[in-house]
Amino acid sequence: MTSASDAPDRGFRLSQLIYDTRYRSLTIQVITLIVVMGAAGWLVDNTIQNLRVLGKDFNFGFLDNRAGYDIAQYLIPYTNDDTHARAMLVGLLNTIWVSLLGCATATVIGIFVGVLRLSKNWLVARLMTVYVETFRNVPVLLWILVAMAVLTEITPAPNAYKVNPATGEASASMILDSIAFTNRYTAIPSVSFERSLGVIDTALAPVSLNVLAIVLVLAGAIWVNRRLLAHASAVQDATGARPVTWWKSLLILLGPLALLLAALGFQLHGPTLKGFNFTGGTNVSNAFVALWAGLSLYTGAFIAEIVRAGILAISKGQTEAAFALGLRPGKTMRLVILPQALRVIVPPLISQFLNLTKNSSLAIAVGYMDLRGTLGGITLNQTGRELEAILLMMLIYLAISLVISGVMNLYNHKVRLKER
Amino acid sequence: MSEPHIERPVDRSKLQVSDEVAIQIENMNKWYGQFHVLRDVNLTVNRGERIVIAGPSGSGKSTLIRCINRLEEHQSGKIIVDGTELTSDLKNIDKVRSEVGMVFQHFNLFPHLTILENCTLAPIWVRKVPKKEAEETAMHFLEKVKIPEQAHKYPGMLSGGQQQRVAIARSLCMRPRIMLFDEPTSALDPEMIKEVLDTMIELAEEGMTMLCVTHEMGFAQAVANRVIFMADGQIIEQNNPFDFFNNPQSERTKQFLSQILGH
Amino acid sequence: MSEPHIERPVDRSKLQVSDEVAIQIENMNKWYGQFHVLRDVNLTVNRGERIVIAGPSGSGKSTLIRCINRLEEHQSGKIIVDGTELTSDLKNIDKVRSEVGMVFQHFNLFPHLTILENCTLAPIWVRKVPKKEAEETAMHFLEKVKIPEQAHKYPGMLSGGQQQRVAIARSLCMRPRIMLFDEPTSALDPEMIKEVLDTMIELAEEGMTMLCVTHEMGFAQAVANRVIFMADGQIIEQNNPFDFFNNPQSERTKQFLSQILGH
Amino acid sequence: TTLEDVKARGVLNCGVNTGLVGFAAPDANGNWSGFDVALCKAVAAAVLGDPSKVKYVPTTGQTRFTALTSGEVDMLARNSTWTFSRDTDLKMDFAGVNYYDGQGFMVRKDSGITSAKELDGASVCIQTGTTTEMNLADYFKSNNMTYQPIAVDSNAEGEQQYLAGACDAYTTDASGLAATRAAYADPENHIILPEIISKEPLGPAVRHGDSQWGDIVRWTLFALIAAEEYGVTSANIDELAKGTENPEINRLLGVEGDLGPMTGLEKDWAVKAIKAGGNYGEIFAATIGESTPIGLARGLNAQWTQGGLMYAPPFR
Amino acid sequence: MSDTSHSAVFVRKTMLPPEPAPARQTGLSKWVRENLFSSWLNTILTLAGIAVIWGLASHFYPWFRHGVWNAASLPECRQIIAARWGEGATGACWAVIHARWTQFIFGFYPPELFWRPVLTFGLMLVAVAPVLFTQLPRGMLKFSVVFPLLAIWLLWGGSIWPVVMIAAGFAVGYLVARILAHWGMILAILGAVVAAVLFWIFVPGPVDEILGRVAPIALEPVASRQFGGFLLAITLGAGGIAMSLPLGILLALGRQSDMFLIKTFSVMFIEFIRGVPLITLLFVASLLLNYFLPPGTNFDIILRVMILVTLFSAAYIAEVIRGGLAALPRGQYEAADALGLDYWKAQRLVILPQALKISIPGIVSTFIGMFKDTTLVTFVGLFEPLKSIPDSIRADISWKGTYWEHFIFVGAIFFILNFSMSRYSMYLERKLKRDHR
Ligand SMILES: Nc1ncnc2c1ncn2[C@@H]1O[C@H](COP(=O)(O)OP(=O)(O)OP(=O)(O)O)[C@@H](O)[C@H]1O
Ligand SMILES: Nc1ncnc2c1ncn2[C@@H]1O[C@H](COP(=O)(O)OP(=O)(O)OP(=O)(O)O)[C@@H](O)[C@H]1O
Ligand SMILES: [Mg+2]
Ligand SMILES: [Mg+2]
Repeated sequence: MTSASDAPDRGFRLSQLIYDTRYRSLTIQVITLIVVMGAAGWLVDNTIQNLRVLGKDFNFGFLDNRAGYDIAQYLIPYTNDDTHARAMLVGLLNTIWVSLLGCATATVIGIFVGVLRLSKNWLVARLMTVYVETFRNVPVLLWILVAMAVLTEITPAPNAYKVNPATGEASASMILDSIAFTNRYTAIPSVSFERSLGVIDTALAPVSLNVLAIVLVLAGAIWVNRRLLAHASAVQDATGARPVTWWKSLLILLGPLALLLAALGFQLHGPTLKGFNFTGGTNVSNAFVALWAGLSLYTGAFIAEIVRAGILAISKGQTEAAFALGLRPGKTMRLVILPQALRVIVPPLISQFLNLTKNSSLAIAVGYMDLRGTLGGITLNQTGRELEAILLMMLIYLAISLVISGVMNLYNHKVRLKER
Repeated sequence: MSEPHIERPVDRSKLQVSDEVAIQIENMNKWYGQFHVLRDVNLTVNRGERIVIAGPSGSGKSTLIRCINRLEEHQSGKIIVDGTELTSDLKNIDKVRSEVGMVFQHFNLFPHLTILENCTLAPIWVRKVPKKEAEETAMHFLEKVKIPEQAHKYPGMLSGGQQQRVAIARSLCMRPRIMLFDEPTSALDPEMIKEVLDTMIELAEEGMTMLCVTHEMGFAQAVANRVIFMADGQIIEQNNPFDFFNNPQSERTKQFLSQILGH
Repeated sequence: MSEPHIERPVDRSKLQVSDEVAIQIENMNKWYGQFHVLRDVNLTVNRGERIVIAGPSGSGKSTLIRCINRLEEHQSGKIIVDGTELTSDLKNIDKVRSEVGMVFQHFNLFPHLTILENCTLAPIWVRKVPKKEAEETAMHFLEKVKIPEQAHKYPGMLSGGQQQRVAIARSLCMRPRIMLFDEPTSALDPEMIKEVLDTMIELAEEGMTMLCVTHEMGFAQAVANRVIFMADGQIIEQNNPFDFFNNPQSERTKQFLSQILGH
Repeated sequence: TTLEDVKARGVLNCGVNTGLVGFAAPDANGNWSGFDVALCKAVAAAVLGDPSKVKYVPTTGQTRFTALTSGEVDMLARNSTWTFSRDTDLKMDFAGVNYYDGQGFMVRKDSGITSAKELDGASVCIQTGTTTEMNLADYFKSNNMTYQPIAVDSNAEGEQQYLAGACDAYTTDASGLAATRAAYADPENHIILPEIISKEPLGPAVRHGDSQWGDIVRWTLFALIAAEEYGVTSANIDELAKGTENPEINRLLGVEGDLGPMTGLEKDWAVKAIKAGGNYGEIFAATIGESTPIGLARGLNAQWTQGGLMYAPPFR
Repeated sequence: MSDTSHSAVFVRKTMLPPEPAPARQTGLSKWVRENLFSSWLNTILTLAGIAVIWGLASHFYPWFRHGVWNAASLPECRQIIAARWGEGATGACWAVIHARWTQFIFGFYPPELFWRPVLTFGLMLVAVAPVLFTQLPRGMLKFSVVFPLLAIWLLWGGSIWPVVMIAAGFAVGYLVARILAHWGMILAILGAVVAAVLFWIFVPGPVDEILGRVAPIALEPVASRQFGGFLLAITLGAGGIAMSLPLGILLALGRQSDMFLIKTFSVMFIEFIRGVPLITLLFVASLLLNYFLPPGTNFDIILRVMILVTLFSAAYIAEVIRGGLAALPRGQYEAADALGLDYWKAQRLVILPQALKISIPGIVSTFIGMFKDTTLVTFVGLFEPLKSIPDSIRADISWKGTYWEHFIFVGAIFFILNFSMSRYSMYLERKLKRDHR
């Protein structure tokens, strides 16, 4: 078999580099590679020269130095004696934490509003439209600042909870004696255990075995519950009638947990006012709440649109076909509409999650110490290592984004509609 | 312009009509807002009848048959299906819907479920049939519409004609006593129309009560025992197919037939 | 099932074939990945020949003619068009494409340009013809396909048949010596097929070398001087139309003809 | 060199705060004024002969040092604390101190607090990215107290939070506290605690490595300070520039000697600098002094002759 | 045959006229019943909705009603409110907006030159119109092409000649491309870029000077630092989008390319930019760009921010355009190939015109996003309208303590601009859907 392409064997001519489809793309790619490499080399060379002129070096050693500053909210133990690296980690965890909570809340808001926008109730549908349009068309930074301003302006200072000796009353009172909104934080009860199973020290943070035990029991309960549901489906397959399971599920999910908690001596500590502030409970700072609320409300408006579009994308014919088969509206929703709408909704939803995560870098506007506030803020400022700090910060954000979009691609691949 | 899609000889002797009343519609009226779509419709359908509904676009044909399984609500008059009157009572609606199957112009198969799952969904969740049994029934009807080998594919992988046959099978799996068809062939390519009509003819031969909105006049002549002509939301004329086509009474009917048959 | 779309008597005396070779294909093979679409195809087309290619769906007809202007690349063998061999050399490809016009099933007009602009685009940018001249040529060919009055409309405003005729005119504006047609009428409504076929017949009468994939057997009988039957990527049979239709040699051909002619 | 650049450009790029009452703030027309701004004007007058030839580059706590090291600004007159690491590691040179500050606390009077030592467990508002953050951490640590930092992004933010009661105390440089307090509708309800927990010498900074330019900025500042010491004011300077009995004044004003040309400036550079906004005392009084709404006392910033720290080396 | 015997023959003799729907089918009462109280759940929702509206209104309305428009400072506002509405009444102090609105809009742009940005944005509407409304004469597109340079000159002022030189550079590049096009497009593009760059390096310096002397056409120069408020936001947003279009198109084509390296680089660039928050890129502009450029290079912060904003929006625009490219049927590419058009000609004459048209709604949405995101430049010390301007106004002792007024004013402007743009893009999307049927 002779190949058509190498039949006219007239040797290689230079013009083939441009005029021969086989070499042409190679030529172009080589040129591109040279240009890109050249540009990259130029940038790196400039950087090296600039560093030399400034007498600086490129060195991540500063991460091991003492940070020296305090962070108001930390998920792993942290003091100002820890290193910049740990401060960065605290910031990163704060970023992830507010993003996770933000995504969850935004999704709830989005589904709620998106469904209500389709409601037959004229007033409610209009209200939701107003919400969506207002939030979508104004910068998220404004919403974060507004949330912060609202929190600081309308809530009382902690000492308002103090009993005024003159009147014998406090001007503010705690909700259920356990939650106090103040203009600096929301004080909520914290938990503790009378008996401890011990603590494992890991490099990152000490992990209480109690927590581990609770997680294990919960995981186990969820697994058993899934078995129960699978069994219910099996029974349905076999007999046609689906056994009632909700009370069993409830029992399985809550029973063992309650027992474990009782055994460990679970206690709630309400916050109490001591001196300037509430102690004994957990104080959730307003900066966090404002950022969380601003991001959730803003992103929620986008998600509402996505949800609405997703539901509208399922043609009316699907509902009618299900009705005509005798399915009730509830089952129609669960068996026909939702599974299809999800395919439409999830990809843009995930990209909203991505946006929310990126927008969480606005935390600095309200003084919440996230990755940008620690590594890209105070650390950068105190050490003067802007090149290292910013590159590192970009890499971390990039990694987070890639993980999220990777998950999205997996999901898309799984649920893609099979077509011809 | 209707091409002769019906080739298979129809054994008219098999087509029996009983005296039992399947559907009774009395003085039924329906409005969309201020628009009077159905005006004083009266219609009695006996068990085993095959009725073809024809008429110009917008005359209310679809609306009429959609009222019969309450996809649309009527505002006055009575609709009694198999002895159950359609009111806003949910139980009655459920009852009627489980007796009446419906096939749509655009198939409306559930694209996220396989053909088999499409067919077993309603039996399992509405009729509470064990899965195994539901699947057997489904395969039975898929064989009947001649596509058992597609059972594990998704609707998107099938041709239009195949999809419409699946839609028919899906309805049949609920073992309805009455079938409604709303232009089942008008979204199909010519080659595929035939296979769907064949399936419908078979159904007719088995004695299924059928109401069919269609422009396939060949089908009407071969299978229907009554043709109903609607215009402006009213039944203008009804007659047996022979007389309907060869000896139409009203002006509107004549005009319509001349258009549609290309005379 | 071919309806008699050809009404106009074709003056066969006008249809001349010269001895000059227009296209020569030797032992050509093509694969899509692991799939062997074209197997050892040999074909010589003389200038002025009108060749109809028929065959079941998926037999590689489209692939074959798309190889001729290098919309697809072949992997072995030779294709020589008007003395230029198709290799990966861009200059040769450009040369061949400027000699060969192609008309697609779905017209592929450029919707953002007017009819006239569609026709002048390639002459102006590829042949570097002055705009004025290009427009004159374009009007000439638009008159030929009988739609000069549509010159300033956009493709979306035209019927399918008109669009296909514009597509033909657009190809002609490049003054090709060979025209390839890939099922030019199969996306058209029956009424429009005729007008497109008429245009093609005229072209044939003017001595254009044509390769045409089509299922219009009336056209093949009236115009073609050779019919090629393909199956499974191979040329199974080729003959003059009379013998091809009345006296097919291979089993595959007979079977195909019986299906398509509805015997 | 920087001097050549500035002269060629005809305008001085001066890095200032994005907005700090009394020190640097734009008015409705975008004209900048304030204590730091006056220094920019004096340098511009000394170098270019025209105090209005300044381009003010507002910088944030994050961007200020980079703006300087990258050459975006020629000098930084933005209440930045002179510290060891900034002077060495960050490749800048501090050219002197124009304001001796220290970090303090402001609390509401009704809180009953009279000393910073009573702040154990308090919430403290603090601007991020500043040295104050470190000082605060150190102070509470060394006094064995705890606190809750409430980070704010800008002074405006901090004031709002403090006013709304989101923090028990607001900490920043004492000058800032005074300015902030002065602007309140009810200044008498807020007190500044007596403890000053840090030394905050604020001063102009220039790029490391160009000592000529550093000298110019340094000695312009000293000229302003010396002018006050010798009683040279914008009112009498024209008179004095004709020549006086005092050789020190004569050297300062270029009547005698060649001090200006030694750094590449005109002979009368100091005259122009002083005329731009008056001597140090006049600038202080006009921008942040006791007669302004900010009402800062001279305190440490008084002349050494008056018991303060302002001490210009001899002009000779 | 029992078959036909049963069917009753029926022929209608008189047609029934349409009748009005029964009373409970019409009128206000029906509307209220169906839209507000159709079920108990709906009733609850309606009541909750009314409660929310009432709660908000009763809370905020007095504040708005007590608003003061004319005062010299916040304390004066407070006095006026107290005098008019009684001690303890709260009210908005709109006086701050009244006094400083020019700063919100123009930043520190010299007041006597306000006509220039106003004119620029008036002209911008003219320039954008033919792109957005296809009914308009195509000739107007010529102005759209010239407009960016005109805008630069009007906004920043100075001599007109440097701007003319920039334009001349483009013209030279274009000419070279035309000449070299004969030998292939790659060569043409390379040649054009080289020619333009050489032109810009060597010609403008001396020529500017001579022309400046011969024909001194100049506007009073305005420094970038004086830009602020919405002027800055719109300049950054619109400039970023306009400059990112060519880059975005190239990236989109690169991502669609079947050449491995080109595709990889495009994907890497796009994913990198989209993967990091804009704020980190702004940091790069303000802190790192100086490291990446040759020592001693130093230019305007607005320009630096603009470069990064351009790169940022290019990645997003590329994705939008990629969608447009993907929406085109393969037949368009094949037809162009069959007619003998080469890759670049096919792209320019056939593919891109269509793909760009489909992409316009997406581009408008990207612009809205960009426009909102320009507020982030506050973190690099630029005077954007949302945070920096209010902060600087609050640094004035008279206006210390005003918060909500700024938020509401700035938010309202953002809302009005973005809302109308998003409506427009929705309209366009619907229209395109109709056209493409
Ligand atoms: N949901 C609705 N709201 C308002 N009017 C409607 C609605 N559905 C249908 N109509 C109107 O009611 C009339 C009858 O519609 P219907 O679909 O029953 O006609 P049809 O006879 O089935 O026509 P076709 O042959 O086109 O399907 C039409 O004029 C239609 O416009
Ligand atoms: N791009 C491609 N990649 C892989 N396989 C292809 C591709 N294009 C066509 N094929 C396969 O090659 C075979 C021949 O295709 P071709 O389009 O040439 O057939 P055809 O004879 O024109 O059929 P039809 O009458 O349906 O147009 C078919 O089996 C088809 O599935
Ligand atoms: Mg209908
Ligand atoms: Mg084909």
